[in-house]
Amino acid sequence: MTINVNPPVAPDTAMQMGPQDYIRRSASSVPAPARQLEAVAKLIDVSKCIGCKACQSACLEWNDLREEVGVNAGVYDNPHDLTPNTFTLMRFTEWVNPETDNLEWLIRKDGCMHCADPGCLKACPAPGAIVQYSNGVVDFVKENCIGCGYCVKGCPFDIPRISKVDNRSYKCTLCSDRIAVGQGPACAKACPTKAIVFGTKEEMKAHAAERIEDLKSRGYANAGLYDPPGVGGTHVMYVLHHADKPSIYAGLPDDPRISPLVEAWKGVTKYAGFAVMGIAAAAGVLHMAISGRNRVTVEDDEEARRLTAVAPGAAPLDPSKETLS
Amino acid sequence: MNMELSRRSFLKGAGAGVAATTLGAFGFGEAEAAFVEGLRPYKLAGTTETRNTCPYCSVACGVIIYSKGDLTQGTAEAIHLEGDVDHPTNRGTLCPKGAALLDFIKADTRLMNPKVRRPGSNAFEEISWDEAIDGIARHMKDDRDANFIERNMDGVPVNRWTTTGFLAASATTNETAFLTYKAVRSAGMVAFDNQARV
Amino acid sequence: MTDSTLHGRPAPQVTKADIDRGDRLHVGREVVVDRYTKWARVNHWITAISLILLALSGLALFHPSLYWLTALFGGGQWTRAIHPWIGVVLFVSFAGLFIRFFRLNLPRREDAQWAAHIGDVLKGDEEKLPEVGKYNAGQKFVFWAMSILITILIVSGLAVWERYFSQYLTVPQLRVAMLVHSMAAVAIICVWIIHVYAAFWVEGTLRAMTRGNVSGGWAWRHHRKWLRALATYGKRDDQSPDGRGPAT
Amino acid sequence: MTNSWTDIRNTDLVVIMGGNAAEAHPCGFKWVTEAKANRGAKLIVVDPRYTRSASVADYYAPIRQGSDIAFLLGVIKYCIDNDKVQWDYVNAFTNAAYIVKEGFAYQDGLFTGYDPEKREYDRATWDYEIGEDGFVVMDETLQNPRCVWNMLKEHIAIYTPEMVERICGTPQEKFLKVAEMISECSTPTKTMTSMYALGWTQHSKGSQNIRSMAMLQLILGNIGVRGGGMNALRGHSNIQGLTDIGLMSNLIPGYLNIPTEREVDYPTYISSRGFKPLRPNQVSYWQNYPKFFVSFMKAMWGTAATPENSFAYDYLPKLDLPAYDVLRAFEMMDQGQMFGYFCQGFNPLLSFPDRGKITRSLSKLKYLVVMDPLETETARFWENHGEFNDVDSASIETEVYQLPTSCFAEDEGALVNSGRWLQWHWPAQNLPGQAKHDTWIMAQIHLKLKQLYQEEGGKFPDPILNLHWPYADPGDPKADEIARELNGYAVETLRDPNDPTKVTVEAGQQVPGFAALRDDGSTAAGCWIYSGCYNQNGNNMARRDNSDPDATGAYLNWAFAWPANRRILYNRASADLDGKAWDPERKLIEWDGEKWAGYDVPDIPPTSNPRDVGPFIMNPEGQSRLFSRGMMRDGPFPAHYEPFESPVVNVVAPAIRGNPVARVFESDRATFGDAEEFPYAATSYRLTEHFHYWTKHVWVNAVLQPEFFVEISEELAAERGIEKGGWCRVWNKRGSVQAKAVVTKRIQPLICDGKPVHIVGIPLHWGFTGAAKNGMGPNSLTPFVGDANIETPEFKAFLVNIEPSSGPATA
Repeated sequence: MTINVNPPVAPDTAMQMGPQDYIRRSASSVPAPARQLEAVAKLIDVSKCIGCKACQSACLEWNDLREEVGVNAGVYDNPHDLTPNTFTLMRFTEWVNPETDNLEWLIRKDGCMHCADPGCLKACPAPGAIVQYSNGVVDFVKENCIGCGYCVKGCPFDIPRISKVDNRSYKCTLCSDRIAVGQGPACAKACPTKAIVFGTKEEMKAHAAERIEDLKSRGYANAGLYDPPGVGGTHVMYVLHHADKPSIYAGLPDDPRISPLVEAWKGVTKYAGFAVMGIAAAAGVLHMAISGRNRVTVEDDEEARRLTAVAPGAAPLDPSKETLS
Repeated sequence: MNMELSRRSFLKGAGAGVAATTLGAFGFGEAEAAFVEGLRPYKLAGTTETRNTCPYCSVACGVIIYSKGDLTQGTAEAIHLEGDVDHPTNRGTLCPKGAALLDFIKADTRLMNPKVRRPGSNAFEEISWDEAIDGIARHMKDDRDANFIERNMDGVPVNRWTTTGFLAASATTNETAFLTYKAVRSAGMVAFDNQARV
Repeated sequence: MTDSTLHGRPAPQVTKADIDRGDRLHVGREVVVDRYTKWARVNHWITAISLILLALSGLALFHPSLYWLTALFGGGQWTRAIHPWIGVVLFVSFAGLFIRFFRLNLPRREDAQWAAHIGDVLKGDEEKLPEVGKYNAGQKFVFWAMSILITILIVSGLAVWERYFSQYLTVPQLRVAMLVHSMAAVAIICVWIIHVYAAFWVEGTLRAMTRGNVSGGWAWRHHRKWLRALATYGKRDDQSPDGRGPAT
Repeated sequence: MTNSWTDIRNTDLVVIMGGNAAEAHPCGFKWVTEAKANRGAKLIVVDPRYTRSASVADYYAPIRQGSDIAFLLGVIKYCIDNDKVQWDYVNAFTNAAYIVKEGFAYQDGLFTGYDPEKREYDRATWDYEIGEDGFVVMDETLQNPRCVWNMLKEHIAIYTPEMVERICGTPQEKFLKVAEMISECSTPTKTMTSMYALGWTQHSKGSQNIRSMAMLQLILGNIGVRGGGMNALRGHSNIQGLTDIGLMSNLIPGYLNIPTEREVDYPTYISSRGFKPLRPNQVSYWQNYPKFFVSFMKAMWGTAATPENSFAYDYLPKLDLPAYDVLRAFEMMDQGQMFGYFCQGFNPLLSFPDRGKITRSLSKLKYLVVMDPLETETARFWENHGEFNDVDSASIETEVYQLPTSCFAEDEGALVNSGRWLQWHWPAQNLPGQAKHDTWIMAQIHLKLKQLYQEEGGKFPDPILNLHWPYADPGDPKADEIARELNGYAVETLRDPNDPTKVTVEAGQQVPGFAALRDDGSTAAGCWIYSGCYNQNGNNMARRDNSDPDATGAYLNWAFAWPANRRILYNRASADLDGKAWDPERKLIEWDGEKWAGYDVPDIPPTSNPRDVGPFIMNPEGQSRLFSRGMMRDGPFPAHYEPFESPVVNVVAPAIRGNPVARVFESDRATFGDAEEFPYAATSYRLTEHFHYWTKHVWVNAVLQPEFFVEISEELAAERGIEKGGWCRVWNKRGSVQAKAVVTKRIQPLICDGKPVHIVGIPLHWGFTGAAKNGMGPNSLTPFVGDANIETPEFKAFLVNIEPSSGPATA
């Protein structure tokens, strides 16, 4: 579905994508969708990217976001990091290639990778706050978001950001509202050099293959596709000239996967926890049944009275009382 | 990739209004852009598309302005802008400036009224168009009459007005440019230049 | 005559130190012992309520099947917002309890013996147990477990408090904090269950935290050493609570 | 551009030098990435900075700003020495074989005829030998030492790789790699395109920078072919249009000239524009000059322009100086010789060199009129903004009018892109507030002035009173009406000259194209080169058929390209002497035995025999010029000159400062600095996130690059103790600015003539209005020096000093 028509002003009312296409829904289950949408993907060809930030600009405009006017920190990256208003960000790295000793200006568009196995969705405790469509789009539903920030801990790419304004989590939606009417994301539409392209995942892989061939012919022996298996593959992929070391591209994870800690927290702890608590409660009930309550006897009261009446080593009683007895 | 062009040729002057008319047919208005869980209401529903050209650099990318309201009623207002996929040069793409043109159209610092700053003053004051045009024309005539050179030392007619200059824009249309040319040259102005150099 | 050879067992040495401020004997036909002052009880119940609210709101975000609990707090956003604040209340409140109770919860020799006879404890066969002071080893365990877990929870809780503190930590650090917090939460809930169960199982205990006192028999049966100390050094008034004169 | 943006897809090698297309023209640069991806094309970037263009280049070579001519002449020498010349093309289409007049010479950096007093050349000797037949003398064997080819070889002999390294600081191996890659394009089947912009024009020898590359392109046979050409990436959306329509002191629409006062009457004026062909059978299109001129005069003054009054020749001002360009205008204000100024969508306070002088000049005006959709610093030059505009309002006597205009979203009309396409656009929203269209404003001003002259009389009112104003609503002319005027129409019914009974165009009808224009007053046309844009077929600028047979990138049915809807200029040169395409893979037009046909509109009369008519019909030679005769003020061949402010002396002509005929005003000499005091070579440029000073007002762009900064190398930062992201102060004799420091590997010190040269990059954009952070700009520092030929200021090369600072007090 390579997009080559302008966004319609009168889109087909039968949405091309909607809740009926959920394959995952956070903290809840969804029925298996009746149909399987074709997997889509955004391909970011870092070797074609000129770092113009048109993607950032188009993203802000399409999503009606207003970022703060910041300051210069001695680099081209602005804003300095992703924010609840900045879903995508160009990250610039000046890298001297040790083999050629030439400077290479590595420019990577950072943003949600739309993992096939989304750590954010796994971590999310709020039913329906994060959903995954059968075409691979992972989207946040702000109406259901409670702003706990679990998605931040779950994400292997450090993408979601929690708004201090409305306490909800935000990230790239892959322009789900555009995809729903058969359009590609605003960033891909804008990208002047078509370093960002959008289509079916198969198309994108095929296109990537051509690009990699071209790059190899230009001396980039390690050119390759970044579609990390650790998260089941992603629906946002990169063509890298140095695919053997993703981390030189402003810390792109070499082998991203959902952290074992998150797996533990969302897995074993959850179930073991319930078990332990259950056992503790059950043990109590059982014990009560077997041994009954631990009651104070008449003797105990009698002993207490006797002890307290005259306590050994107690201060001598009032003499007058002494004589009385 | 993404470079093939959608083959749509338009009737002359069909830049605007096309979409508006088709709306009824689709039975799709803003009302139908209803909320679906997880999806933002599609914001271009029911807007009017107008073909325009990016006013920045000379690549002259085709843009489509999406607007609400009615131009003939004076209520038309742009709500979104995107590259025109049908345009041979930019194929729907835009640079970071073009992609943000809506914020130019709606800039907080867009000028809304004619103003004048009087000599020595430290503030602008709003004036009417009539006052502005009268004041400017008066300045022009006084200066022209005082400094116009009809003949040079050799008595050759030179009809030069050198004491008022005009710096033309670089983003106005050819039509504005030619009308400006006529107005400026007919007055004999020679210190006439544009942005070509900067 | 002397009481020192009761049941043929030597009575343990008792000192003033075995008594808390506010402990008091009311001697008469019905022996009544003041165990907790009004403020101690208020302090305890604030802590108890916070802990329960925290458990509920925490569990709501801990497992989807319990998310419905957020309704108790006005929805997910409110639950997320309120939980940490209750945590702060709990921490402060428990700190109060800690100061009040920690002295008599310090371990003593008899605690080991007592723990060794945990079987008899569960049987309720207390004559086989050493005489204990105001708190037995079980209660001490609950006390210290709570103290440690609450400290862990407040620290890890603050770390993942999105609104104010998360930004000062790295994501990997936050993941650790998150895991620790949830495990500690499970643990403290278990301790809480033990605590509550014990209070029910041992009849006459609850009243210590409601009316503030216990029967002489209860004290004799469960905390004899404490009772002896009271009898020997404690404040007493011979006006038994029922208002009748002293026994003669 | 000789070619179009979409044609770049056809190239094999892109050379970006004197520009930064990826940064300044991202969507045009798209076609470079397309050529790379689809044709395996290569990209070379030669720039003082490792730019965004360089980030996707196959090869990058650094160069010191202002030394491009040495580099390019070095490449030409490399090509000639290694016989990497497209001989058939050079022989057929250039003046290589022409014999140069005796007496012409070049020595010690000067050509014959220099007058140091006037800073001018007497160009009498800069010409060809003319034979008895009135045609140029040639030696097709290229043996004659005085032929252009041999003169050229001699002229460039000094530009060896060693010399290039000494002057440009480009390491020899890098220079040789670039030269080698370029020389590959000398075969007919490989083409190179040159993409340049203000990086070449904004020098005191800007025109010669471009000539150098044009000569190289001719030697490689890359002009007039698909994927080749000289592609000037114009800066603004309609700067091409404004230049075409001649909004310049010395121009008439369509590149005709305003008369000088030496041209006392029309016959004299027109006689000096005979343009007799210099070779047999040549078109020498300027022979039609009178037709275009008279048609223009009819468009201006209608019935008042008659044969009797030489079509109102006297209504035109006559120049006493070559040009009243902007630099001169501000010099005149400063000298108290100019009292009124109009700025239509222009912000000179920030855009022109030596801001201090601009402020001083504006302060001496009696009145200033600013028309703009946005706030501009110029309109508020009198307003105090602390360190960002430190003026004393009370002492400024200028009356300033600020008029709110429409922006693109509200107006209708055509813009001319860099590829000469006239594209129509439509209004999408109504005017905000009290804003008005520029056409309305200009009409109101003219009509009011006219009324005053009618009522009061005054100096020579005729041209104003008689100005042709044929609009339905005189107070509000419509774009459609003016577009028709530009195209031209028949004033009287036109008949076929060969058959007077045949009516070609009825009176009042639009003319089909400029071929129909006449010099007898029977036609009127505002801008002859646009003729055809709005003819009997209607508004061709509004055409939107984007079909492109065989994907040549021509798009003949999309909008309209001047001249005559031609997409590639000199396209006859795409075929060899017999009319066969140089590269069968890249046919453009070919001779089919009877006529020229193909994918583009032929540049020569379609039926003219291939061996007769040369491709360069605008030249009397019919051929292109490696030797430009007297056309350029600063020499028929380019020669290396240093910028006026240079960190090194001119190694080829040590005695000469800058370009000997560059535009310099005496009053500014005091403001020039030298390398002792200001050791660092500064250059100014724009960032891709911004468009000049406009996007200050655009929130999103302010966000993307919010704060004024300068870029320096890690070495310079260490040398001066400046921290990355810290504040620094950059200054010279003209001013001082404070900026954040971007310390980068993308700028490296260059070794020129043995000594290191540090470069300071100073982007423009910031001011004291709009959404972006307040900031200063490079033009507080740039010198008031202009190019010798077209007076473009030397924004790209000047000297500064730099030190750490604490930032502006009012930051």
